[in-house]
Amino acid sequence: MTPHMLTRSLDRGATMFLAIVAACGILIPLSNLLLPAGSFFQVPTYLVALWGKYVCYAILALSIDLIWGYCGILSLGHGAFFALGGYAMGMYLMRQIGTRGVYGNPILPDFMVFLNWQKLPWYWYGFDMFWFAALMVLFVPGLLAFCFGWLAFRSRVTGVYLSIITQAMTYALLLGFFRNDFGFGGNNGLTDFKDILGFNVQAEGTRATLFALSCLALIVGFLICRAIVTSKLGKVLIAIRDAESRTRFLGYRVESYKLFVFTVSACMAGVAGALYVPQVGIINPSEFAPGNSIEAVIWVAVGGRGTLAGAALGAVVVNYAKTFFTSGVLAPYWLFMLGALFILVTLLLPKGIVGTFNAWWEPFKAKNGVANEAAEDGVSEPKMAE
Amino acid sequence: MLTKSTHDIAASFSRRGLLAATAGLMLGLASITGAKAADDTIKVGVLHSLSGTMAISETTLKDTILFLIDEQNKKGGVLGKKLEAVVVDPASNWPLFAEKARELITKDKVAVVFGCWTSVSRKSVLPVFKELNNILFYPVQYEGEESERNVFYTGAAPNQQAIPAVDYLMKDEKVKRWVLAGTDYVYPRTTNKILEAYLKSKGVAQEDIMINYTPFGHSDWQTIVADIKKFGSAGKKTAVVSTINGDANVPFYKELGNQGIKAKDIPVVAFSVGEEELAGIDTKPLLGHLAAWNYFQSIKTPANEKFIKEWQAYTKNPKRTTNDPMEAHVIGFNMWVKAVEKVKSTDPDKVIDALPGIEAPNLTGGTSKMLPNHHITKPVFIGEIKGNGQFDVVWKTPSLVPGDAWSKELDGSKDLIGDWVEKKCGNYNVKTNKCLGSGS
Amino acid sequence: MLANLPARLCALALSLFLIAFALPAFAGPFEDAVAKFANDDFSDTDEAIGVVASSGNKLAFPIISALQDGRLMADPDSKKVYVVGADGKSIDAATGEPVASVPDSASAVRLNNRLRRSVDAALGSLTLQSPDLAVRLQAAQSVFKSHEETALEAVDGALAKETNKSVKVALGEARAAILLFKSDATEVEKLEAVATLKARGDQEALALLTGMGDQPASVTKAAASAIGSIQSSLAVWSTVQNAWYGLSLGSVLLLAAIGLAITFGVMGVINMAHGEMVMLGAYTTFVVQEVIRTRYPALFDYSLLIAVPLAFLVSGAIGVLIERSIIRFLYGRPLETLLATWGLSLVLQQAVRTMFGPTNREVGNPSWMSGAFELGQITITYNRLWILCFTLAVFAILLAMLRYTALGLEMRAVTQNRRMAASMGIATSRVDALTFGLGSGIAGIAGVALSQIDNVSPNLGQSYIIDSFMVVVFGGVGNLWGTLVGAFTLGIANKFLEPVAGAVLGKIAILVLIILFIQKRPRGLFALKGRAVEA
Amino acid sequence: MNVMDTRATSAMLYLDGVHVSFDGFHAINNLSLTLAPGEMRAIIGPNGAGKTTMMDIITGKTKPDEGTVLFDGVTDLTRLDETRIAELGIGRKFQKPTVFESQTVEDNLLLALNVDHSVKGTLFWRGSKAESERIEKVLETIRLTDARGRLAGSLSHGQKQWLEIGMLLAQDPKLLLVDEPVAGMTDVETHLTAELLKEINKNHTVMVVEHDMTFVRELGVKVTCLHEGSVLAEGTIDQVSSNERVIEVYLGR
Repeated sequence: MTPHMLTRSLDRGATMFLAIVAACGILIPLSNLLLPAGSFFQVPTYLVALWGKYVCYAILALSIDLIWGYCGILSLGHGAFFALGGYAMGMYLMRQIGTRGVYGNPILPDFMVFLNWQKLPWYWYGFDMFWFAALMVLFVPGLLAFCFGWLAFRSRVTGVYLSIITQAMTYALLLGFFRNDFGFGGNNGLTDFKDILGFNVQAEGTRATLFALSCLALIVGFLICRAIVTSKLGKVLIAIRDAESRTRFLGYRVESYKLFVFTVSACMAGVAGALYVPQVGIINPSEFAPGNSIEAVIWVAVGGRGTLAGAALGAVVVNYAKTFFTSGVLAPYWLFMLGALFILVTLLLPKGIVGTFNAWWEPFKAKNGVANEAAEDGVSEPKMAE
Repeated sequence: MLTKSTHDIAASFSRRGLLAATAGLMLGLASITGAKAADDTIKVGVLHSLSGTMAISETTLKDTILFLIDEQNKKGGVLGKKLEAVVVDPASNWPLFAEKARELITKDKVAVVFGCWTSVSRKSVLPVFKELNNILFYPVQYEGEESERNVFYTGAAPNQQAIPAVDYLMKDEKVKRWVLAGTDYVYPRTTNKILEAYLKSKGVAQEDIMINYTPFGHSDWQTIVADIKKFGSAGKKTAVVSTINGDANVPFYKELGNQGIKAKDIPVVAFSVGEEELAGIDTKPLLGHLAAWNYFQSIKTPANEKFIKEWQAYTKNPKRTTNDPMEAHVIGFNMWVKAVEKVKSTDPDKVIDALPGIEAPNLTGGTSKMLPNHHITKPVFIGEIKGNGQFDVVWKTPSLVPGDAWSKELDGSKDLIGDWVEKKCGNYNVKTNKCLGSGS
Repeated sequence: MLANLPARLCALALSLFLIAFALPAFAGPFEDAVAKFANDDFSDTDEAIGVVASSGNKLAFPIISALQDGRLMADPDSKKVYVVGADGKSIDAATGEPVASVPDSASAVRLNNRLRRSVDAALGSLTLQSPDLAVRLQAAQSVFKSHEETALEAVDGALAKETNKSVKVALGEARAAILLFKSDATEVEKLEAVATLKARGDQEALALLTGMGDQPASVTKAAASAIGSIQSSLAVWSTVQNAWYGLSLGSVLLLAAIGLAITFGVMGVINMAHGEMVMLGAYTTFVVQEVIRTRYPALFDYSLLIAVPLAFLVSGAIGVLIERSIIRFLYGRPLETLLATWGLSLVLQQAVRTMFGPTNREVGNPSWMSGAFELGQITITYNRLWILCFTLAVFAILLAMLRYTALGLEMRAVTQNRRMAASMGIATSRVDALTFGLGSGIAGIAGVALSQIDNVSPNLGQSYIIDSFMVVVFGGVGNLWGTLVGAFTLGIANKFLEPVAGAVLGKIAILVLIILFIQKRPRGLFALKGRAVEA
Repeated sequence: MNVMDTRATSAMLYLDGVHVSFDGFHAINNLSLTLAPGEMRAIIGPNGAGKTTMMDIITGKTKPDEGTVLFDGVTDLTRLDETRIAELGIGRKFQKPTVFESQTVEDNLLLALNVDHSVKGTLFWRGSKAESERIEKVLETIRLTDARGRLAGSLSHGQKQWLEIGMLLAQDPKLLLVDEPVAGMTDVETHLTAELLKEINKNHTVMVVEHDMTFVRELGVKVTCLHEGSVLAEGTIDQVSSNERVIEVYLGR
C-alpha cells in the first residue's frame, strides 16, 4: 500500500472506526492483565476470549462486505475460507502438542494414533513451522478462491447461480472434512491445543495478546478494504456491482477484478479463521456448514451492506445477541429472536444499521450546506445483483 | 480530487453511528459482568443443545437434570442449600459449547456441569474445564480413549456396550459374518476399529467383515441395505452392528423393514438406538432387531418403575419415554450429590478427589461405582425391539462391567490406564510406568 | 395377497384348534416338552419347540402358531402353559382342555431371533399341506430357508399332492435345499438340487450354493458353474437395481425441488424456508395420523390420501401468509429475500420444536406402502414405487395447471412481463401470492411423501434444502422440465457413484460435478436463451 | 472473393452473411452490412428486426452462428469478448440508458476514460491533470458541468442519455454504436442530441439505431432498414422511407 493510498482511505469515519478498534485492542487486554480480578473495570478473561471471537467474526464480515457490498458477489460459502484458514492454524497447533498428546506420540496427532495411522500424511508436513502455517493460512483459502473464481467468473456465473455454487463448494468441503479418511480429525476436528509459538494458549497473557492481534488484524483488514474501495479499483467494483455488462463494454476485464477481490477476501477470511481457532480452542467441519456462511452474510446485512464499519458492527451485534439470548430464561426462544431479527432487518432496515443511520443524517447534512455527494460507503443504496 | 468532501460527510455520520453502537456494546458488557452469583444456592450448569440438530436428543437430558434438581430440592437440597439450575443453549454449535461452558463456570460460578452429547462437543469444552478446573458429567456412550481429571464419564465405554453385544450375537445367534455400519465420525470409527480387532482375535476372517460409513443424516439407504442383503447371502449367518447416529436411523430402519430384512435373517444390533429414536418409527417390521444399552425403560425393577412414574408426572406426559443417557445422568447426579455431602463442599478439587469410589444405585437394580479412571461400572443389556417401541431384554451380563477408558484392543492404547487416585494420571502407561503427555 | 397372511394363519389356527379341542390328550414326552415353555429360558423353549413340532400331536400346530403370535402364555409358578385362541378362548396347552381364564401370573412365552427361526421351520413343515395357497407358499419358503433334513418327508408328501404350479416350484426348491445339505443324499439328487437352485438364480440360491460345504467333486463343479452363472446374471440385475435406486432418489429430489422450481424458478424468489414447508407437510401427516389413530383407526390406510390435500392447504396457506407479510416487500431483491426467509426458517423450525417437541414423531406406512415385491432379481419397495408415481403425477398436474388453467396463464404472464400483465388487468399481487402459495403447497405435499421414508423432526427440511437448490440450478431456473431432468440425472448419477466411491465421496463428487457443470452452462441444463433472459 | 476482400479491408465495420438464432428463432438472418471509416449510419427497423442483436454481435455479447464480422478491416470480432472489443475501440450506448447510478457523473466519466484498465492500474491509480482536463471537456460537451457531483441515478432521463454519450466520448472509441439515443427526450433535447452526434461524427465512425424519424432525418445520413434480421433497404432517408417494402413492414400488411 502506498502512502498515497493510505491517506486517501483514511477519512474521518474510517479513522474513528480504527481508533475505537485500536482502543479496544489496547485497553481490554491491559485491563484484563493489569487490574485485579473482580474489580469493576477489569474485563474478565472469558469476555476477552468472547470478544476475541467477535473480532474474528468481524474480520470475516469485512471480507464478505468487500465482495458483496462493493462488487455484488454474494458468496454463500465464505465460511469455507474461514474454516480453511482455521484448519491451517489448527494443524500448526496440533503439531505443537508433540509428546504432550494423550498417547505421547511426538509426530502423530492423537486422532491419528487412535485410528492406527502409521505415518503423517504428506499434507501435514511443514505445519510444525509457524511461518509455513501462517503462509498456508493465506495461501490455501487464496488458492481455492482463485481456482474457484477463475472458473466461475470466466464463465460468467453470476447472481444466485454463483451463490448456489459457492454453497455447493462449502457443502462439499463439509462432507469431505467430516470424513475421517481425509486426515483432519473428522467430526471432532482439531482440538486440545497446548501452545502457540511457545506460549500457553490458555494463559491469560496469550489470550490478551491474541485479542490484541485480532484487533490489529481487523485494523489491517479494514485498511486494506478501505484502500481498495477508495481507489479507482473500488469505483470499478461498484460499477461492476451496478451494471456489469456496461463495465465490460467500457473495456474492463470484469472477471479479473472479481477474481482479485474474491481472492483478497478469501485470504482475509482465512486470517480471521486462523485467529479464531486458538481463541475458541477447536476447529471442526461444522465451520463449513452452509448455514454458518449464510449467517455471516446476515451479519453484513444487519450492519449495513457496503459500509465496511457496518459489516464489522453487524458481526459483533448479531453474535452478541446470540450470546445473550442463548443463556438464561430466553434460551428456548432465542431462535425466534434471531430469526425475527433477520426478517425485521431485511424488511425495515434494508440498508442495515449503519446504512440507515447514514441515510437518516442525510437531510441534516444537506442543511449544513455540504454538497449532496455520494460517498462510497453506504450512502448510495446498492442495487442487488440478480 | 473527485470526492474530496465526500468522506468527511460520511465520516461524521459513521462516527456517530459507531459511537452509539459502542455505547450499546459497553452497556452489554456491563450487563454481563454485572451478574452476580447468589450465595444461598448451589448452581448446577446444564449444557445441552436445545436447538439445532442435536436438540432432538439433548433436550430430554436437560429436562432430566431439571427433574433431578427438583427432586433433590424436595429432599432439602444439598448441604442445606437449594440447587439452582443454570440452563444455556449451545445450539448444537461446537465452538458455542466452549463459550457457554466458560460462561457457566466464570460468570455463573456453577459448581458442576451436566452436559454434552456428541464427542466433539465434549472435546470442545474439555480445555475449558481443565483451564477453569470444574467438573463435567458426560452421560452418553462414547468411543473411550479418554480419561480427564475434570470429566466423569457416566455413559458406556466401548467395552460396556459394543463387545458384550458382539459376544451375544456370536454365542447365541452363531453369527459368522459381520457388517459394521456407522456414521462417519469418531465414535463409530473407534468402535468399529475395536470391534474389528476383537472379531479378528475371535477368528473371524477379513472377508467376513464389511465396514461401511455414511454421512450424518444420511437418508437414502437403498444401496446400503441392498449391499447388506447381498453380503448376508453368502451362506453364513450375518449380523449388522450399527453405530449409525440418531437422525439417520429412522430412514435406515424404514428401508430395512421395507426391503424385508427380518431380524431372524439378518439381525441388526444398534448402539445409538434407544426408546427416543424408536418413538419416531413404526416398530412392527423391526421386531427382533437388537440394541445394546446399560438401561432399558422396560426393565422391571422397583427403582425404575418409581423413576418412570415420577418422571412422567414431572413432564406431565404419561407417554414420555426414558432412556440410557437419562439413567447415566441420574447416576452421575446422585454420585455428585454424595461426593459433595461427603466432603461437605462443592469445591471442584475436593469433589473430584472424593468421587472415585462413590457408589450410587442404578435404575436396573445394581449399584454403580465411580472408578479411578472416572468411568463407572454398569450392567450391559441386550434388548430386542418390540412392537410397542420398547425393548425386551434377551440377555444381560451376569455382573456389572467396569468401564475401560482405554481400549485393550487398540495398539495405541492397550498399555494405557487412567488412574486419578494413585497415579494421578489419565493416560498412564503400565509398561513404561510413565504418565504420557500432559495428562497430569 | 401376502398381506392377509396373518389373518389366514389365524383362521387356520382356529380351525385346527377346534379339531384339537375335540380330541383327548395323551401323556408322554409331549407334556414334558410343553412344560418347558414355562421356564422362560431360551434354550428350553428351543428344545420344546423341536419336541412339540415333531411329536405329531394335534396340538403342535396351535401351540407353535400361538407361540409365534405371542398367544402362548406360561405360568412360571404352576408351570402350566395355555394357548389363547384368536377368539379369546383358552385351552391348556398340554391337554387341550378348555380353561375358563388364564391366571394373571402367566405371561407370554418370549422369543428371540434364534427361536423365531425354529418356530418358522416348525410351522413350515406343519403347514405344507394347508388348504390355503398363500400359507402353503409361505411354508415352502420357510422350509427352503431352514432346509432342515427332518422336513424332507413332509416336503415330499406335500409335493406329491400339490397342484399349484408356483407352490410346486417352491416346494421343489425347498427339497433341493434340503438335499444339498443332506449328507446321505445321492450324487444324482445333489446334482439335481444344484440345477434347481441355479434355475432359481437369486441371492438366496447363491447363498446356499456358496455355503454348502464339502460335497462330491462333481457336485462342487456343478455348483461352481451355477454360482458363476448366477453371479453374472445378478451383476446385470444390480445395474438395473442401481438405475431403479437412482430413479427413486431422483423422484425424492424432484418432489423436494418441484415447489422450489416454482418459487425460485418461476418467481425468482429464493425461499430458504422451502424446506420448512416440506416439514410442515410432514407434520400435517403426523397430525392426520394421530387423529385417525385415536378416533377412526379403520381409516389408517387412507391417512395419506387425507393428508395430501390438507398438507397442501396448510403449507400453501402459510406460504401465502409469508408472501403477503414478508416477500412482497422484497421483490426485485432476491438476495435479501434469501436472508429474510433464512430467518423465517429458523423461526418455523423452533416453532415446530416448541409445539411438537424436538424428537422424531412417528408417521406410519399404510399397508399399501409397506413391503416390497420382487421384479426379476431386484427388490422394489412399495413406498419408493408409490413416491415415484406420486411425484410424476404431481409434476404432470402442475404442468397441466400452468398450461391450461387461468391461474397458470396469469402466472406465466406475470413472470414474463409484470407491467404488461398488470396493465392488462391481471391482479399481479394476487397472482404472486397464489404462485408462492402453490409452490409452498407442493412443498407440503412433498412433506407427506417424505414422511414415509425419512424422519419427521424439526430438522427435516434442512436436509433437503441444499439438494433442492442444486437440482433447480442444475436443471435450469425457470424450466420445470429442467428440474425433472436435473433431479433424475443427479439421482441416477449419485446411485451409480455410490457403490464405487461410497456414499460420502459420491455426494462430494456430485457437488463438484455440479460446480463444474455450471461453469460450462452458467444457466443450467435447460437455460432459456436470447435477449429475454438478459433483460 | 477478391472484390469482397478489398471491401473488407477498407471498411471500419464489415458484416457478411451473419446468422444468429435463439431456440429456433432466427434473430439475424444473412445480415450483411458495411460501414466506412468516418461514416455515420442510421439503422431503422420495426421491433424485433434484429437491431439490438446486431449490436450484441458487434460488441461480442452474442456470438453469431455463422458469418463474418470484421472491424477496422482486419480484426475478426467473433473471436473476441466484450472487453477486448471495447479495448479495440468500439463503444456502445445501450437502448435503456445504462450509467453507474450510485456513482457521481464525474466518476462515471472517469471510469470511461480509456486509460489503463488493468486491476493493478486501477488499484494504484492516481489522478492526472490530463485526465481531469479531458473529463472537464466532456462535461462541457454534454452540458453536465454543473451536475458533476450528482449521483448519476438522480439525473433526468435525458441527462442520463447524454451522460452515456459522454462516457462514449471519454472512452474515445473508433466506432460508436448508439442505441436509441433520443428515446424519451423532449424535442429540444432531441435536437441537441442530433447536433452532438454530428459533432462526434467529425472524429469518429458512428452507428445510430433509432425509431424517431425526425431525428434520423435531422442527422441526414445514410439509412439502413432492417427487417427480420436482414437488410431490407439502404439509402438516404427519403429513398428508404419511400421504399414500398419498408412502408409495408412499418405499416403492416
